[in-house]
Amino acid sequence: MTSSVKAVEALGITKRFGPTTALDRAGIAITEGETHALVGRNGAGKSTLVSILTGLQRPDEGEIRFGGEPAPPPADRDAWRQRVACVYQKSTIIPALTVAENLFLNRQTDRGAINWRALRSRARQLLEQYGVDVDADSLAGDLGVEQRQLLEIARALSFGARFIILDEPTAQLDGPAIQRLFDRMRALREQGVTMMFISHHLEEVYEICQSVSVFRDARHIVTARVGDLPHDRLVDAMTGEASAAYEHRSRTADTSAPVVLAARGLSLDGRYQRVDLAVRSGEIVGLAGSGSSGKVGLAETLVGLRRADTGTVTVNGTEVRPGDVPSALAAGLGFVPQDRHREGFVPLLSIAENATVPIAHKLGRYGLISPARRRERGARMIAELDIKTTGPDQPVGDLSGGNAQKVVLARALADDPRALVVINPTAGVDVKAKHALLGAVEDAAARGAGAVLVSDELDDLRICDRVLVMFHGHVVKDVPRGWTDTELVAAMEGIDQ
Amino acid sequence: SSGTTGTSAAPADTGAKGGKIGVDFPRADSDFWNSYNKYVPQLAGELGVDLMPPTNSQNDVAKLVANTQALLGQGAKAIVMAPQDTGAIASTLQTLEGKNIPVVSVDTRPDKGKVFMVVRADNKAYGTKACEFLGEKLGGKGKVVELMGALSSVNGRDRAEAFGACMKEKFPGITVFEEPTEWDGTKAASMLQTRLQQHPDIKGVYMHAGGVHLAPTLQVLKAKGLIVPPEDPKHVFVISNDGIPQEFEAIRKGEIDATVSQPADLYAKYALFYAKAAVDGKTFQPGPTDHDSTIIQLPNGLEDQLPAPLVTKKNVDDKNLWGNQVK
Amino acid sequence: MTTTKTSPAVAVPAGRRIQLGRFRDLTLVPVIVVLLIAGSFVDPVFLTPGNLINVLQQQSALALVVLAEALILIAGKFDLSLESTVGMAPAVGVMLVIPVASGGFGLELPAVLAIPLCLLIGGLIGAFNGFLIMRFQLSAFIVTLAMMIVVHGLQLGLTQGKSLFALPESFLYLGSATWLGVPAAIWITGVLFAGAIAALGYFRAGRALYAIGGNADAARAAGIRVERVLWTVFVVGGVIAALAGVLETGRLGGISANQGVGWIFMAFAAAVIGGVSMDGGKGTILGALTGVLVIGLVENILTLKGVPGEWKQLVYGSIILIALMISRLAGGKAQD
Amino acid sequence: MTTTKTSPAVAVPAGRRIQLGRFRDLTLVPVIVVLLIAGSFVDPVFLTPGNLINVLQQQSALALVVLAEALILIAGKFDLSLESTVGMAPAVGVMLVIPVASGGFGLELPAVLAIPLCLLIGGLIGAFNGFLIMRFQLSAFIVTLAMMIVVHGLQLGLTQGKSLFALPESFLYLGSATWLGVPAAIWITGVLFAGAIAALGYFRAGRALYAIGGNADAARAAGIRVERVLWTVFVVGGVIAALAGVLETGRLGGISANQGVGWIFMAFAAAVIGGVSMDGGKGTILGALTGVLVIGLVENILTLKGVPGEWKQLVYGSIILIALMISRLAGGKAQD
Ligand SMILES: Nc1ncnc2c1ncn2[C@@H]1O[C@H](COP(=O)(O)OP(=O)(O)OP(=O)(O)O)[C@@H](O)[C@H]1O
Ligand SMILES: Nc1ncnc2c1ncn2[C@@H]1O[C@H](COP(=O)(O)OP(=O)(O)OP(=O)(O)O)[C@@H](O)[C@H]1O
Ligand SMILES: O[C@H]1[C@H](O)[C@H](O)OC[C@H]1O
Ligand SMILES: [Mg+2]
Ligand SMILES: [Mg+2]
Repeated sequence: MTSSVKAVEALGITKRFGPTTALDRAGIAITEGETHALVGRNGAGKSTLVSILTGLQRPDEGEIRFGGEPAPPPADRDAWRQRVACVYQKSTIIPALTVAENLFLNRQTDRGAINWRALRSRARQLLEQYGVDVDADSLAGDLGVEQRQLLEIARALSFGARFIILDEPTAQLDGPAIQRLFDRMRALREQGVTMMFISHHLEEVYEICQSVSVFRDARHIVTARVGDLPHDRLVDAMTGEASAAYEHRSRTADTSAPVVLAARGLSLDGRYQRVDLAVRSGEIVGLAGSGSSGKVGLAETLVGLRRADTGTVTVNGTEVRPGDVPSALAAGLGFVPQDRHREGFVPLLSIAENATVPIAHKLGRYGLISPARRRERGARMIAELDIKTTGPDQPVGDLSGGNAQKVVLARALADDPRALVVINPTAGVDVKAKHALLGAVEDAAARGAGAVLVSDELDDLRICDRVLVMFHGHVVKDVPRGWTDTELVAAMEGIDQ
Repeated sequence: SSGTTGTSAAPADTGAKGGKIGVDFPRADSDFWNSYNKYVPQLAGELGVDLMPPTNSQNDVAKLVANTQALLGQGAKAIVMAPQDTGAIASTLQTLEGKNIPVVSVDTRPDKGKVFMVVRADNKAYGTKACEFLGEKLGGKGKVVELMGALSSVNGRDRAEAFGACMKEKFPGITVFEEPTEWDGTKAASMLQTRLQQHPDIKGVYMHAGGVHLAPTLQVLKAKGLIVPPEDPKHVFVISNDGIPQEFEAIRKGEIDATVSQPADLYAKYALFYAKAAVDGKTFQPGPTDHDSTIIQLPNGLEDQLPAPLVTKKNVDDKNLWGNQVK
Repeated sequence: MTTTKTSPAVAVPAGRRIQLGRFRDLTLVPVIVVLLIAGSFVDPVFLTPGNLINVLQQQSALALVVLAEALILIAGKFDLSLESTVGMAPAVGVMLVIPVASGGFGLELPAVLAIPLCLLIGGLIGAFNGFLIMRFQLSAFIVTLAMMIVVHGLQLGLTQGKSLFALPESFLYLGSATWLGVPAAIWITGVLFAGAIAALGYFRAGRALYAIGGNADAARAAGIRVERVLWTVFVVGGVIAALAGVLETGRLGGISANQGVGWIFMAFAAAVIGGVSMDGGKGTILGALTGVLVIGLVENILTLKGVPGEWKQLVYGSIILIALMISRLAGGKAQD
Repeated sequence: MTTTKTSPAVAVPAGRRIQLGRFRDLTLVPVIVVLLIAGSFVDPVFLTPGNLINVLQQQSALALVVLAEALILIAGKFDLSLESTVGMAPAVGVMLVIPVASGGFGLELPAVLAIPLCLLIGGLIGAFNGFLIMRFQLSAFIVTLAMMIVVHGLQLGLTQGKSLFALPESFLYLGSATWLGVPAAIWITGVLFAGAIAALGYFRAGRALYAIGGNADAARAAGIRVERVLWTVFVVGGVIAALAGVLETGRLGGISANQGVGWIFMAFAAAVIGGVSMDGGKGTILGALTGVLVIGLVENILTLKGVPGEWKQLVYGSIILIALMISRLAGGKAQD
């Protein structure tokens, strides 16, 4: 079904943002009907290419062609949208509007007054067609992450464009949701739709794509059929060096080590019930579960972001005040929140400052903070976690996703915590950064911290000494190291053997 | 032709039949007007006026219009107002005329629209008096600062125009610095301070409203060490306007030299008097009155120009001055 | 202003939020009912058609400024200069047609042009605001704050601070005419509100304001010409403010140097207690209208009751604060 | 006001941002230099120490309000009621100590308490604002707008609109004393600014304001007690505004019913042209100070030059607009 006609071509694209060159004479050519992966490390220029391919930005140099024809003029948005649909990396959902209106934004009607009833029923049809189970009438802002993502996908597909770009659509989805998405993508491909797919999960590339292009440092490195580019060579192309897959270290849990993080009888209505948990020094405990299992809610309670209805949390021997982050931090906790943009960092403040907030009191006396000591601490963290930046004074808002995530982890590790809680630490993070992040968690454990790792990714969970599986708000299983994927997934899906 | 007032202006016939009289106060944030606001209910009792609860338009002509409508709705038979903005009251006056509701305007003279009587003192005369006083004291030469009111107020403009015209004509040797203060003490203080810095030889100050300009002016002069007796060559002659008790106090202490007493009590008294007279169907003619004033003819009504005496150290203790009666 | 990012710890259950969101623009209705009942106790005149029509007429010009501000706020921007347009646009419009003797420029353009000129001037002010904000990427708040001073300063300078009362017939007509027993100003304001409610509820152009105010990037991605729409909104806002000035001028029979001064705070108060968000993307024109009504009724009741001037502001401010809290509690949502 | 969510499509180059970010708070320095040169041509008096000290003294009370507002803005909130505190706090403080005959309440508390009481009242107003905003999750803009009316209304009601002239010695002393040849007000303001610059640059508590204003949820997750800090900022803001009122009262020798009215716009203008963002988390106290200086110098030059009253506002507004654009062009960044 693949022909040699190019659905889309980008030729010699250069895009600069001031001194930063996001794309340097890079290009891509996607054959009609294929699903083409675009991979590269954080900041390689993938999303920049997306915004150029969808006409949101104009390249400084280079040319875009659709089906051999030159791209429409930048102002003609309608013409662009007939040629290319996109699920952007950043949410383009408008929270204050309903699901139905978000789906048909700026095309609620062809002319005249909007017929809301008709719009709602069109929306219902569309949602049904793509198997998205949300109420067309609810506010988009009230949807969960997966539902929002599905809404974006349904909207992108609904334009009937023959070329669709998906920029990291799986970063925030769990396993079953990803499978549902892939089912849809396969169906589309059967209808002859061309797709460009961006992900940091390379196994997904092999699962769903026919060919792949690799970008590195703003340049196009290689394009190949996926079969011709095995996993390790793909990673080499991305990183520019030979590298091995992440090897978790072997550790033997010390069952006599002190408990550094404990929960007793924790319940939060609608999220999780009667959870008991004990993490020992030097131990990494995974927390797994499918969507809405309550794992994130539980983890957020452990760190004080939420307040449980009943039960207690003990950090390092101190019973902390429920729902009070400062008291948990004071007792010796560090954590990485689920959504780095929302809770992870203050974009305008520097790397050094973001990473040292919890230890600000140690950077000077009488409430004073010594900028020199702060910068020095920041520089040390940058070196330890290999953060790609111009220096400790760079605002975190200017970093790429993976590097920003490292800053968040740096903040969690700043005070040499006894207990560590990390939630989805590798979401949207490239392979190399992922290794660094997981390595840092293992380092912390080696230094004697006890860690809870919440993740939707089985790969991440492999570093754990044991994995607690949650289902419908209950801890249903405690799986020791050495599990197989099917075993764990079965437990997560509530299939008991 | 010169005539006489239709009736005696004394509160003689208290056998009120008439009807309810609505009064709108222009503002609640000025010492001068607060005295007026106090006099109204007090004198209403003495004059036997059936006074409705007064409204307050807070310096806003739109509120004044709304208040007038409300007073009408509640059955007012005559309205006393003090439109600080004399242009934008025209249609309201027209409407009132259409409904045969007589209007007495206090302090200001509406530009357009029928009024039964304007109760006011001659603001141009204030400016002229101030000019003559300063001109004489300075011997026809030197520099003076004029702290003006707001450009949007007729009273401010009248005072400024008369002061300026008189200076030009009678004392061409005097330089006047006009400072628009928006009736605001902060602005007045800064401008006076800056001017004194620029021209340390300034010898006179004319304040358009003692209520807002007095304290800041004294503070600035004090800081510069310029509060000295008139015999001292450093003395700066200060003439104020309004006649509130604090101005009298300052005259007694020799801090300022004079003020024009704008009669808050008479404003209240004659406003009510004419409103009641109008309801009772009385009419008036231009000419001198029995209370030391003159009624003049306007295109849109009559104006009773009440006396506004110049107060200096000599007459500052006169019990008849309203500023000596308030507590 | 306040951040919308409510922490998960205090988030409201999704279900309830959806239900109540619907009625958010009507949270002031109970307040209005309470005011109507309270007013009828204060004075028997209160509930008469005559008095209520007066309230509407008195509020009509302010209501138009609220309408203009609500449109701009919903689109995520800000315009403080509207209040100066209310005075300056009619003043200059009139000065272009009246003779020098009455305070005109001496151009003496045909009198029928007075209102169109006035609206044109309002539109130009809006266009200039839009230009500065969009082209120079300046903050809307501070640009329009400076423009508020500049526009009013222009009026003061051109009129020398004097009031204008030699008005063209058309102004006076609009200020005094009644159509079917109801003042023309009420009809005009009513029609514009109805139009805006329809446009923002049922037309793409209107919905675009919500999209832009809610997430300008998303709106851009959806093909909305964000800059062009915003510019249009500023121009429309200026024109509506100028029309407010025409109605006010007609009602008062003259243009004082202070016409409109101080209105902007009231306009914001009305829009925000009516549910329009300062952060953009939220609120309705109907809600804003209820805000205007609350303010108008409060003023009317205080006047009828004869609250002494020196206490009036306190009572007035307190009632706004209480209305705010009622609308907060009834709306069930954190405000922005 | 304007949304911060810059899409990658419109964001500004990362590299240049860092470089210039350093100097962003000093973008008004060229404007100040131009004003100093222009002023020296307008009048030889301008550059004399005496005149410049006058400018500083005249601006000191406003500068304190700008300081208070800048702190609150950096923390991502808003306070319009500060201007009313400038009048109300000293008025009530004074009325608690002076006899009934001079306009007091009749309590006649010891006169030395006047200033502490005044500051206490300022703090209470701030605390009440903080309470309404944080506990009821109301919009800071609209709460403090209502409070601006309420607080000023309270002053009007309690004083019956009268000015207070019988001031305690301590007020007059602060208003007129000079220390080492420089007025006390300038010293006090200078020390507070220096303290705030240090606190916001080098102290945990100060840095917390930037974190909260930049992303309140992240600040909370990093262990900052967001609500407590914000509450403190409102209280501190109220106290500083009250102190501004004390200095202003001393300078003017009396408290008029309108003290402080209309200041808030100037305070915002100064803070924002000085680089403080209306969206929170951005700007410095030093920048805000340059904003105040620009405004003070413009006023001084216009007075020295003797610009006719009716054109003064226009010239003034235009200069603010131009300063805004210069600071925009020099800063190289979109403003919010
Ligand atoms: N608007 C912008 N202003 C300044 N720099 C930008 C802008 N957009 C992108 N960049 C920079 O351009 C480079 C490429 O960014 P881009 O978002 O395209 O990377 P990406 O490959 O999509 O990364 P990720 O995997 O983290 O999503 C980065 O260094 C980024 O910081
Ligand atoms: N802010 C919220 N308010 C109310 N309910 C919520 C909220 N966030 C999540 N929930 C619901 O609480 C339940 C548990 O959520 P939690 O986030 O703890 O689960 P999870 O396993 O992390 O799910 P996911 O992987 O989808 O994030 C789910 O039903 C979810 O929809
Ligand atoms: O009209 C003015 C009045 O005559 C008095 O001088 O106070 C200020 C103004 O209200
Ligand atoms: Mg990307
Ligand atoms: Mg989750």
